[in-house]
Formats: sequence, C-alpha cells, structure tokens
Amino acid sequence: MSTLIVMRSTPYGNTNAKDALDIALILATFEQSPSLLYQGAGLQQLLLDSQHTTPFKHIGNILNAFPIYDIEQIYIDKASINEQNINLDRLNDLPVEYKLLDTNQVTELMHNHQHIMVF
Amino acid sequence: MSTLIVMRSTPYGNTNAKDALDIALILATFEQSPSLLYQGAGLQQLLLDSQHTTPFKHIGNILNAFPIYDIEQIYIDKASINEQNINLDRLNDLPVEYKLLDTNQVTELMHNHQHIMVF
Amino acid sequence: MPAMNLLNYCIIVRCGPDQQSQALSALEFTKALLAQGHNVERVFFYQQGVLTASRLRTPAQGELNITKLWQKLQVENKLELDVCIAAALHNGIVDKTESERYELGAHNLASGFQLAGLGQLAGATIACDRVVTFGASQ
Amino acid sequence: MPAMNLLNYCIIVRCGPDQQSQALSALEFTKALLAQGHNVERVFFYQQGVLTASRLRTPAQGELNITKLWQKLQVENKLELDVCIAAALHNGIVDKTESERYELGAHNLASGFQLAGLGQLAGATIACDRVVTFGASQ
Amino acid sequence: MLHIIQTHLSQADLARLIDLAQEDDAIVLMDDGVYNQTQLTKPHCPIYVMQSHTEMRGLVDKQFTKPLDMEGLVQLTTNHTNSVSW
Amino acid sequence: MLHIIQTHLSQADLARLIDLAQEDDAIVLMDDGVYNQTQLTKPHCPIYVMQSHTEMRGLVDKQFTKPLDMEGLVQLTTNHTNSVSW
Repeated sequence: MSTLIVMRSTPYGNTNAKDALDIALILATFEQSPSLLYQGAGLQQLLLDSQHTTPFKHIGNILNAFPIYDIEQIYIDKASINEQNINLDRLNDLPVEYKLLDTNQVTELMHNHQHIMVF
Repeated sequence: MSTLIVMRSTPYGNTNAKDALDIALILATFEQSPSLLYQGAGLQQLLLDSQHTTPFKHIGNILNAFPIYDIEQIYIDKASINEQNINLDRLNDLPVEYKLLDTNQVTELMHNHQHIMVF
Repeated sequence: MPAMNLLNYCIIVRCGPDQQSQALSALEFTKALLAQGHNVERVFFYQQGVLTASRLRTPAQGELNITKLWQKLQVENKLELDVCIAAALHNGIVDKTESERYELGAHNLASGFQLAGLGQLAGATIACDRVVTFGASQ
Repeated sequence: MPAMNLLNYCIIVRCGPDQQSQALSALEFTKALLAQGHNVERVFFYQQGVLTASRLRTPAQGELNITKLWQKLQVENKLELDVCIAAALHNGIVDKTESERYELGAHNLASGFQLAGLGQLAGATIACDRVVTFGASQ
Repeated sequence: MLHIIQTHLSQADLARLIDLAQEDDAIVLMDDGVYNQTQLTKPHCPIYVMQSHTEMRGLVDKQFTKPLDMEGLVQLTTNHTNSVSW
Repeated sequence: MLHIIQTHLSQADLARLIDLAQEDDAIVLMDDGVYNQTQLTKPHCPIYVMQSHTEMRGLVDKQFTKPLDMEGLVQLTTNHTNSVSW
C-alpha cells in the first residue's frame, strides 16, 4: 500500500528518469519501499550500457543502487516490450530482479498502491 | 523567400501559439511578411470562439490582427483537418483568408521559404 | 457544508508557469479542496513547478500571474508551499540561505514559498490520504 | 581548413537546461560551426531557453552546467548571446536595468548573456544565411 | 482509481491508458486532455470532462461524457481511494 | 531541405513528417529523436543518425541510416538551403 512510481520517460530527454529515481531513493530511506513500474518509453532506461560514459547523470549506474536501498519491487509492463521493439534478451542482463506484468496485473498493481506517481 | 512559421500546438497547453504569433507580428513589423501554416493540433488555434473569455491571452483575438499587420499568407494543412476530426464548416467563419494545401503543396511551401520555425 | 469525509491532501505541482492551463488547474483544485473543508498538508513544487516560486517573474500585461495567485492563497489559508530544493538549485531558484551558501550574491524565492527537501514529499505520502499530481506530462 | 562556403548563422535555443540532451546539442552545434569557420551572428534564447541564462543556477554535482559552458564559449569567441526579453521577464530572468524598472530588488542574468527584443531575431532572419533551431518540441 | 489526463495524448498512449482503466475507475479529461475525447468511443468506465476547459477551447463534449467542475473533481478524488495523473 | 528531429515522436507524427520529406531532402535524428529509427522502414531520402546519441542510449542504428557527428551536421546545414526543426 505504499507508493508506485511509473517510469514512462526516456533516460536523457528530460529529467523525469532522474527525478523519479530521486523520489524512489528518498522513499526507501523513509522505509516506504516504493514499487517501480517500467512502461512505454521508460523501458529505454533499462537498456543503457553501464560502461558507456555520458555527459549526463548515468541512469544505468543508479539502477545498481536499488538492492542497496532495498528497492525490490521492480515491474516491467509486458506490452511495452513489443511496443518499444525491445529484444527480450536485453532485459536478462539487468542488475536487478523484476517481474513481467500483463495488462490485468498492471491494473491490479495500480489498485494496490495508495499513491501513484508517473514520470 | 521569407520565414514560414508552422503552427502545430494547441492554444493553451503551453506558450507556443502565443510565442509564434509574437514572432509573426515582429517579422511583419520588419516588413518580412511571414507565412503561417496551421498543421496538426495547431488547427485547434483556429476554432476558438472570440467571444469566450479565458484566463489566458486570447489567441482568437490575435488572429483578428493579421490583416492590420499585413499578414496575408495563411495556409492550412488539409490532411490535418481529418486527423483533428474538425468539421470543415467551422473554418468558414475565420476572420482571415486562407488556402488549403495538400501534402505536395505543403512540401513546396516549405522549400520556398528561407527560414522555417515550428511551434 | 454537508457532513462529509474530510481528508488530508498533498498536491504535487510539476508544471511551470509556461504550462499555463495545467498550472492554473493545480491552483484552482487546491482552492476547491480548501473550500470544501479538506486539509492541504502541503503543496510540493517539483521539476519545472519550482519556477512558480520566482519573485523575479513579471508576466506581460493581461497574462495570469500564477506566482501571485499562490502567494495570495498561502496568506489566506496559511498553506505550506514547499519548493524542492534540488530542483530549485538546478533551476536557479534560491532563498537567502542557499544564496549565501553558494555565494550567489542574490536570491529570488518569492515570499510565502519555502525550500524543502524531498523528505517532505516522502513524509506527505505517509501522512496524507491523497496525493494528487498536476503537470505530470507536458 | 579546406576552401569552403562560409555562411552566417543564427541559432535559436528554445529548450531549457531540463531538456538536457537537446540543450547540450545546441551548444555543441554552435561550437562545431565556429570550429569550421562559419560566422555565428547571434544565439537567440527563446521560451524555456532563457532559463539557460540564470546565474543563480547550481546544478548538482556531476551534472552538466550548461550556463557555464555557454559563458565559456561566449568569452572565447565574442559570441552574442541574446535572451528574449519578453520570455525572460515571464520566466524571472532580469538584468540590472529591468530589475530597477520593475523594482524587483535583485537581478540574475548571467554575465555573457544580454536581454534583447524579438527584433534581434527578426533582424537575424534577414541577415543570416541559415537559422537553425534547437528544442522546437519537448 | 481516478485517472487524470491533462495533455493531448497520441492515439496509442490514450488507448493504452483506457486499457488500464477498470469498470469502477473513472477518467478525468482536463486542460489539453479534453482534446482526447475526439478520439474516444464507447467507454467502459465513466469519463468526466472539465466543462470550462472544453468551452475555452471551442470544443463540444461527446455525448457519453459527464460534465465536471473543480468542486466535482475534488469529490472524485475523495470518492476514489487513489489517483494517477498521466 | 534538412529535417531535424530531436524528440521521440508518435508513430502518426513521424509518418506525417516522413511524408513531407522529398527525395533530395535529408532527415537528421538526434537526441531523443534517435529512438524514432526503430519505427522506420525504407526511407525515400537519406536518414542521418547522431552516432554518439544512439550509443549513449544503448541503441543500435538501423542499417539504412548514415552515421553523423556534429561536424557532419554543420556540413548538412551548409549543403541544404534551409532546415526545419520539428
């Protein structure tokens, strides 16, 4: 019943990805263990090569911090994988564990949280 | 060969419509007679009831100023009318004269201008 | 006022003054909440929303001054208007303390607003029955 | 540098620092223009682009400081960085003169940038061979 | 759950959000979100439209929508246990 | 004419812009615009993709695209008599 953060933005187009992660980390610090749902273009945040440097804050490296902060409820919207033309293999190397959700499960997830923030 | 301003934004969602009109008016003041092309959601700028008050700068009233500023090259992208589900009749009451352009004509219009700004 | 379920709200404003329609809706929703007797724990300005809190804004004549409207509502209702400090620093909104800390030589946070950490938002998600966001996409 | 057609450019920056990728591209394109010997008549900051010109911005550690990068380029190349005055007033970016005119008590325009009317942009469309826009949509 | 839409979405994004709404949810179209109703058909949950926002934009509400004002929006947020602003 | 795309567009908007490009035009995908190439097929004009922007995003360029850097973009704006940033 805590907070669900829905990640719908590409990593570097605007500050949404970073700003959402900042909220996730502070909620974790307050022991509110937020859930994260990656949806639509937000899945692009998961495809970054953590070795590749960027002039911007590196989203890929922040993902590595999830286990440290006990952020463990990570979900991926299954329908978005096709929509974003993503090769499922590329999601195997993620440094975090996640669950794939179909549309009914996404709806259920949303109903089971007290607050929802979309970024 | 002057400047073509492409209007693609709804009137009140952001400041694009107003900011584009400001550029059109200043270009006219500099006797650069800009051309205006309404496309996509930009057509919504043409459907405002000029009698209806809004808390924002009234785009519909600014349209009335076009003849005063000698802004006479007004174009509407024909394909956008269907795309936006607009009843063609509603474009009859416009306070300005305009030409409907098909895709080839839009392409030609764009090639015939030295500078293009999309808002 | 009929007997009704009065709740504790947090409002998140993520759109700047340029998203004029959404920005005004956040204000009007907050007004309506207060009019119906609900409690507004805090309004949290995040992302572009922090631009609302600049006292150096001078909107053109005939344009809405959303900053002034929030200030008025704050005074009338002793509202807490929290401006995310990280987003504020990133966007050039600073109070006297931050201005001195970073030796900026000027400050521009409008009165009635205050800088606050994201912890205030986290606290609100615990304390509030409802968190309603305005300006989630642009 | 091979013999080539050197042109006169105007760059329009419409995205703020938050549109980090587009904002950086505007700067890097301008740099590449100068490196190839083209003339940059002016860089015109419009809409959210004016937020680039705030000297009160303090990006977090590890974040790009796009304001400083433009200032550096300006000094090195005597670039003209024009900030649309109407958009600047709307967004709370003022120089000393405007601050005094509106009695704001503080100013925040970063050095190297100057406030300018839309007439400067209109002039650029006449004088320049090319006008290239960055941050047209967000 | 209350779904609040404040922007003009692409057809694909709108369809996806409608998919996620259940029968006892409600959808609110306000600000530029009111433009989305032109793309809508047969909703499986109530769709409320901010009346002043459609009028200001010279639009006419679709018949299956319900008119809303700010007081009504407050009540919707009270009646639904949570809300999502897309 | 040079078409510069800096954002991730909806399929409909992208299709419309491609329609407007002529054979002697060129399209540049940069910043989040590089995501659009996943939706693209058989272009009728050259499509350039800012190399560093695709790599930074963990993408692989489609075979029919041409790699670009900032120097190359300058040359494209020089060679084409005008440009449009969508």
